[in-house]
Amino acid sequence: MINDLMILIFAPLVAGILAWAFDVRGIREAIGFIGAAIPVVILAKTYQTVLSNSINYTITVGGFKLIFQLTALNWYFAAVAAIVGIAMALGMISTSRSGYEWLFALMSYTGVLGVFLSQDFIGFFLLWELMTFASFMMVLRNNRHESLKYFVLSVIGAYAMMLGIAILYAKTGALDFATIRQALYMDLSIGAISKGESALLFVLFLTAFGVKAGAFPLHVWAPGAYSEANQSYTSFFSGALSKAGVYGILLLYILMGAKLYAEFGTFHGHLTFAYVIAWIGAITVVVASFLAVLQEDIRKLFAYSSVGQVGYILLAFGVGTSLGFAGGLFHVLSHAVFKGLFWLVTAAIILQTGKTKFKDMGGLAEKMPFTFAMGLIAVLSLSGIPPMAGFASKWLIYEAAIQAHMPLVAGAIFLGSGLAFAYVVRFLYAVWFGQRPSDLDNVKEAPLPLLIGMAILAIPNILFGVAPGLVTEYINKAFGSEIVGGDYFKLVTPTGTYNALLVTIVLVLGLAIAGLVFLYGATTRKIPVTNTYQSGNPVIEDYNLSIRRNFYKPLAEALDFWLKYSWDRFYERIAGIAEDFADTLRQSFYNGNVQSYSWYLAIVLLILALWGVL
Amino acid sequence: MDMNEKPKVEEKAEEVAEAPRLPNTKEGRLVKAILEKAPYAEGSIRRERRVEFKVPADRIHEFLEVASEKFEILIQITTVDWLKEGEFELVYQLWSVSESVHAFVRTRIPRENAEMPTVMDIWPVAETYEREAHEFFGIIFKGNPRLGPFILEPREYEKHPFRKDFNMIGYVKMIYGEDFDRYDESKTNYVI
Amino acid sequence: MSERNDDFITYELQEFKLFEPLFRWARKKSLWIVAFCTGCGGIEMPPLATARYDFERFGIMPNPAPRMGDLFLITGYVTPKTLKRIIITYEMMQDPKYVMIHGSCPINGGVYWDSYNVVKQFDKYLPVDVAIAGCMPRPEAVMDGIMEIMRKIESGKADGWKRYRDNYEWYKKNQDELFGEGWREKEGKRWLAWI
Amino acid sequence: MIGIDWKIVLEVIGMLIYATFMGFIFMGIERKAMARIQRRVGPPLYQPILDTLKLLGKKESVSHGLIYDFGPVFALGATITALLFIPIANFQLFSSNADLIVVAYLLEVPMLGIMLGAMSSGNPYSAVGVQRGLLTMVAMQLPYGLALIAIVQHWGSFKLSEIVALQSVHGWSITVPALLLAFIVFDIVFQAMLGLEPFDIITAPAEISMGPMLEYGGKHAALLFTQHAVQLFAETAFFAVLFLGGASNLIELLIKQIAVLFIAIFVASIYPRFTIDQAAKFFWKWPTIIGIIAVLLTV
Amino acid sequence: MEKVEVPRELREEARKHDMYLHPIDKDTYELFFGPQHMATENFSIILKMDGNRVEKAIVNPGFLHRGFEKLAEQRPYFTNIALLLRICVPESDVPENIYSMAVDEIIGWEVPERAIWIRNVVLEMARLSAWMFWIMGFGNEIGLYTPGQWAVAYRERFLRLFEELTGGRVYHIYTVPGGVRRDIPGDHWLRQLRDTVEYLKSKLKDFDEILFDNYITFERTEGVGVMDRKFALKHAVTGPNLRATGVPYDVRKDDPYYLYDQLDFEIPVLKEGDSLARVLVRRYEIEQDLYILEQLLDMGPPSGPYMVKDPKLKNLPRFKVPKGDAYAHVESTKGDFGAYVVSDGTHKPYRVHVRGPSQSHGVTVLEELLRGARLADVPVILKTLDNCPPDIDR
Repeated sequence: MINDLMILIFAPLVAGILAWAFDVRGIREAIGFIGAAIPVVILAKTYQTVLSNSINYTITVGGFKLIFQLTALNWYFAAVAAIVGIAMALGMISTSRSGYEWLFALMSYTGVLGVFLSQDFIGFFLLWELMTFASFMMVLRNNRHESLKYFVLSVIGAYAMMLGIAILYAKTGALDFATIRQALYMDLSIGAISKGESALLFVLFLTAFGVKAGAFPLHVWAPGAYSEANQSYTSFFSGALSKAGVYGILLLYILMGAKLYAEFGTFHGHLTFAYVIAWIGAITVVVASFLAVLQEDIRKLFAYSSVGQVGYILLAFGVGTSLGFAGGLFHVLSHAVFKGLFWLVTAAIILQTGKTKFKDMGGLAEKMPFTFAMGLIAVLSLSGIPPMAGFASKWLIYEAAIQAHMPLVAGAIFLGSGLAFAYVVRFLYAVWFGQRPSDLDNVKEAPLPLLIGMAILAIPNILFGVAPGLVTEYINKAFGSEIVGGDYFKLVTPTGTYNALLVTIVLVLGLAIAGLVFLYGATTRKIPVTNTYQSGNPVIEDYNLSIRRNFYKPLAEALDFWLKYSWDRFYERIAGIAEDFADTLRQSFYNGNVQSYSWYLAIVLLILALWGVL
Repeated sequence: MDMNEKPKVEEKAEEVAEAPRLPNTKEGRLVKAILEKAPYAEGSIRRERRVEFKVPADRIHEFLEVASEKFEILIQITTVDWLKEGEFELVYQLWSVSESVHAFVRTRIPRENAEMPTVMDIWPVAETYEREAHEFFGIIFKGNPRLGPFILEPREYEKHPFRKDFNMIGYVKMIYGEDFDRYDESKTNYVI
Repeated sequence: MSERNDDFITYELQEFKLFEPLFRWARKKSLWIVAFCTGCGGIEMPPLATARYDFERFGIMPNPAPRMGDLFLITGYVTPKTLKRIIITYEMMQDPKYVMIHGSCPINGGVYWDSYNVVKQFDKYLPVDVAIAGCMPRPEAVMDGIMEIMRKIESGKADGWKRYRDNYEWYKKNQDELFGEGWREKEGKRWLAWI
Repeated sequence: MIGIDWKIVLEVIGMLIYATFMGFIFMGIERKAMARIQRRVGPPLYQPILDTLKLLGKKESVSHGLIYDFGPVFALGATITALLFIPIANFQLFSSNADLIVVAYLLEVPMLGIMLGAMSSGNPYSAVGVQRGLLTMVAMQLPYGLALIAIVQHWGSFKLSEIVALQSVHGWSITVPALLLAFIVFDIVFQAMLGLEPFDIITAPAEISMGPMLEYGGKHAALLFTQHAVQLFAETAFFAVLFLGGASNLIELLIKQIAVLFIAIFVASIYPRFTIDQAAKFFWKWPTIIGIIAVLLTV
Repeated sequence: MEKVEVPRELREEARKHDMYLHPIDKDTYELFFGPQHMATENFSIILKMDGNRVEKAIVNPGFLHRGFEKLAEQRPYFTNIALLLRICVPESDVPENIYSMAVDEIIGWEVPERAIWIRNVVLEMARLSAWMFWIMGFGNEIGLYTPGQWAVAYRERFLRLFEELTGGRVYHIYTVPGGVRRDIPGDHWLRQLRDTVEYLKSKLKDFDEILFDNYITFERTEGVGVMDRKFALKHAVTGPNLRATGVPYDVRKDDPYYLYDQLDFEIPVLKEGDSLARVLVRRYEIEQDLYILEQLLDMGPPSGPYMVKDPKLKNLPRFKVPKGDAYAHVESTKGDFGAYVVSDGTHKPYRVHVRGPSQSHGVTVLEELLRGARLADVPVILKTLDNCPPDIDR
């Protein structure tokens, strides 16, 4: 048993090092894939066990005792990471070009698993940093500027976390979660930690985890970093790695929930600190979704979309009810599978066409039908079309938000789902439909491993969509209470129901009826794009008949005021502050202090980051 | 209705004598003012609110630039194909909003390789009129970038159909076939 | 779906056996006009659609989309430039489709019988189901023409679309004679230099 | 799940036929009422049925590919699904198995179907229509969501059947001041859902010649017309269920549906069309403000 | 798909020969707007679009070209009336009148007073029926169908009066050189005309409520397609479009013909120059036209003949016109509509050149105004300019 956890966490790392060492095409792919597959096997094996009792593993490294534990909750996160991880490995078989990528991709895999499984802050922090470092290296390979932006924000997050851990250690004298939790609980009556200190702790940890999750004011690294890594890796980066931040927020609840509640009380019937998280989530959803709609680059679009979807999870956790947690956890899974799928599809498109901008693509559905089908599943799931995993989780979040009487937050979800609809359709239109540029005539279907990877991610989208009970049942068991009722196919909350199977059956029925009507009509004949309504004018293929750029320009025009506000005004203000900062820091810069130099660099880069992206 | 119409051919001879005796009306003052700036032109008054200038073809741009100070609107550019004389007559029709006077500015150019400077820089609308005149008569307006098939299809455009030597009936027969039910060539006037 | 039917000449038309009478009745009562007014006659379309004549009583409705259209009203003289567009739009419409020519001009050139830019005999280029004489035909006359076309649809005599498919070679020859071979590409390319 | 409940099967079939038929009649009413406002006689009420039959009876059919065929089929299928989850008068059908959020989503799904087909045709006009359709959806989503949230918060249930039951006890939703505001918001959004002026931006015949519908002809268009009919029925029924207290029998429901429809027709006949950015700004201004007031009143 | 810059000279050379240049800009897309389109009808614009904004518009007219001016050279003077009126379909009396006025001027005929009065009434009726048509067009473009339907139904009243007066519904062939073709049918016709004017006057407020005073109409037209005074004059914009930019130029006032110098009416002028101003100017002109017609009816038809007495009129097909040329223009609803007639002394005109108002504002002005407009503004701009394709094509 002890070995299992060890292998689970470190197998990918070892495989990565081996793959890097034997940098031979074929061998490194095989090793890497095996490394990524091992955690899946182990997690599958432990499924029955974790529900009843947790699996522990402790090692002592340099005087510190590192505790790893596989609990029901951890298992869930680890399983999500593992599904995406194996899909990533399959994707990377097709897209990776060197052992370097395998090394760091698998290293971050280890980091993510370690973060999920750690039960003390030492291991948590070390593996967190390992994960950050590995993903940074992945971005660095493609784009130095974006990687630095990511690095700076991660460093800020890490500093915040380290500070938070230090304060906690000072106050409680412990680093393992169980003790800290107990100590903080005890502190409710003792009151050793003041209100200000708890607020500081909350803000520090929120910053640390918010950076990783890409929550609203700290999301600026995400679009660049997501879009500049190897796209197969991004499926893991966005699908699993960002979940570390979400997991952190959950951890915040577990460790400090009671303390924070005691200190800050409630606001209109909501936990005050949770309310903050909910609003951060809601703003993230709206802002990131709006920005996603306006993107012109396929990678940027999904990057912003990832940020927005993680916002949903934060929002759900912020609701603070058990239903909210269930919805959030479900969305962790569905986001991982549909967004991982999206990134693999993107990887396939970029691999086969070499283009990333929407204006260079179009009409690929005929050339890459399987990839298109996978993309369509992801689209349906993301936009929340009923019998899909994306809908089930969103449904739970809706129910949770409205039941908790957070109407405006729920309104943000409504807006976000409309926007999600808009940006996925833009993706569909620009990439798959419309007129095909003549230089894409020779595009072929994506390679087989990538397709298998997509299929691995597509199946859960449908499976957990038709049978959402599979997930909610596990969550019920993990929490030890009946949060969401119903059976495998039916979700029942105190106020609403959703029978996914019935919806599926009725939908199939409806499609069958419609299909019969369709079949009764005349048989179709296929016509080219030039034979369409052009007000009667004859056209040839040389005209550009697809909207390739500025598809949502009217929206940009309607949002004119806001876009201007966030770009210009914000930049000017920051620039003013930056100048002052630069002046004061220049003196310390010349005194040769490396510490201040790095701070200076960090702040300048942060400013650059905020300027460039927000 | 004034009856100031004169046969075109004789006009040239009479205009010179007419120029000095401009009446002291709105129109007279206007013509005088313009003629002072453009002595190469000949000006006359046809009737109330109708004046007329005759300008040599090579100075037309210069003249219209002068005239554009008083005449804000270029109403149209009419081309008349005087086949017998072998000349195109270009009539720039101007309208003065401030004075409420209409002016014909006439000029003649030879029919073969007819070329004129464009007046697009004075009145941008001339682009359209010149395109039209080019299309139907084949006059080339130098400096107009959009000359070419405009209203017509390229095939008709090449024929410049409004020229007097364009044989319309023959062309129609060639293109659409001969089976007209109402055409009899022996008749001089035909029913429409 | 099926790749073999890729042009409308070789395309096999669907035969509805059982419901054909029902469809025929529906076709008769629901004629959608392709919104393409080709000439002066277009001015009588709004009166036809409004209070005094109101052709919507008979299910007639102008529709901008040619794919859904049934009735192509050639409302006046046709210039070659327009005829190209008419042919393209007509071929875009789906069978069964009907053409009604409106006024003297498409019949024999009308007032413009000697004009170099007006097509003299429209039925050389596209099949015609009903022709209304007059310049311009009064709305009553147009309504009568529409009634005639309804009668023809009911009795199955409105078969212009069938004739077009059967005699496509002849129609195509006439069209090519008027416009020159490869006119579609040529016309299509015309604007490339400008945009 | 194994044993088939024949009663419900019959009810489903009956409801589908009834809804399709009544949906067509609603479309006919729409055209007829418009004609009467315009001082015309107008087409017979059953005219849309004839139109659809005619389109289905086209002997030729063109396609731009598989997705082009799939789009309308998917749209109709999804609309039928949505219909069956709405409690229609005394026929509860599957409404106990799905709640308001599910139905609200299902009512939006057909849009995706239409858009899929329209996009795959590659026509720029259709693409502009798609763009406008989605932006309209984005724009109306916020007030729409707020109106629904107000309903749910006031009645404390997501279940449509329960909302109907509560209304029969406590009076219609619109008698509650907060929900009256929500009703106003929903009615504005409804105009956009039905694609009527001032929000018929998607089809806009004079601008983009029917937009997404442009490339459809023959049986594809017939499917979309049927879809529109069913959707019209479903949406008016949804409206009646949410705000007008549902109905105990089909006649009552019909009266309420037609009442709702007439409001839409009257508004449509006296307002021109917004442009898409104006519509977005409009939706995010007054309807949103009223919606926020409504939800805050119901907290 | 990088955009490769083609040298300017090469591009111009290519355009001259309709050559095909490669590659074209792939960022923008092409929208072929018309002729088979609800908004344009017989007119085509090729729009180069960026998102929903027009980057460049190229007007492609010529779908209605019949070579009127050439045909008119082939036909006798009186026969030409039946031909030329087909230039402007919604307002077919205008070409009749300008042609007749020009021929009158060449011959030097004094047209009888009664004929002048009738011509004036006919012109104003034509204006009103054209306004009604325009209301329909404009309503349809912005998606408001109700007032258009009403307006076209009201127009039928005028058409009926026309029919009784002239025998034709749309094409009247009524005004001929030297007078008019027929006399007024009788007093009942005048009574009916007065009734119609009164009726329309009472209905005008319906249009105000529903169309001209509608919040969304204002939203749609305000600030759309703005042109200033200088631009308008340079581009020879006339009629309501010019008056919407602040230039009070109206042929009826500035170059009065018929009875207009004896009538009391105002020229509405607004100075914003956007679509809204153009719409409102037209709205006020409807009112003024009703007022003019009322005054004319108050004046009553003068007694006397309705046609000049000239022995030459016995043989109409061989009717010869002395040498000379004349330009006549009237104010149509679209603007300054003029004809230039040159006679060489035979029975056929030597040259007839018609100036349609859309000729100037339908090509260059349209192209300029469309640049940067939203796609939804294209029909609005088209219709507020009141672009009439046959004016351009002829």
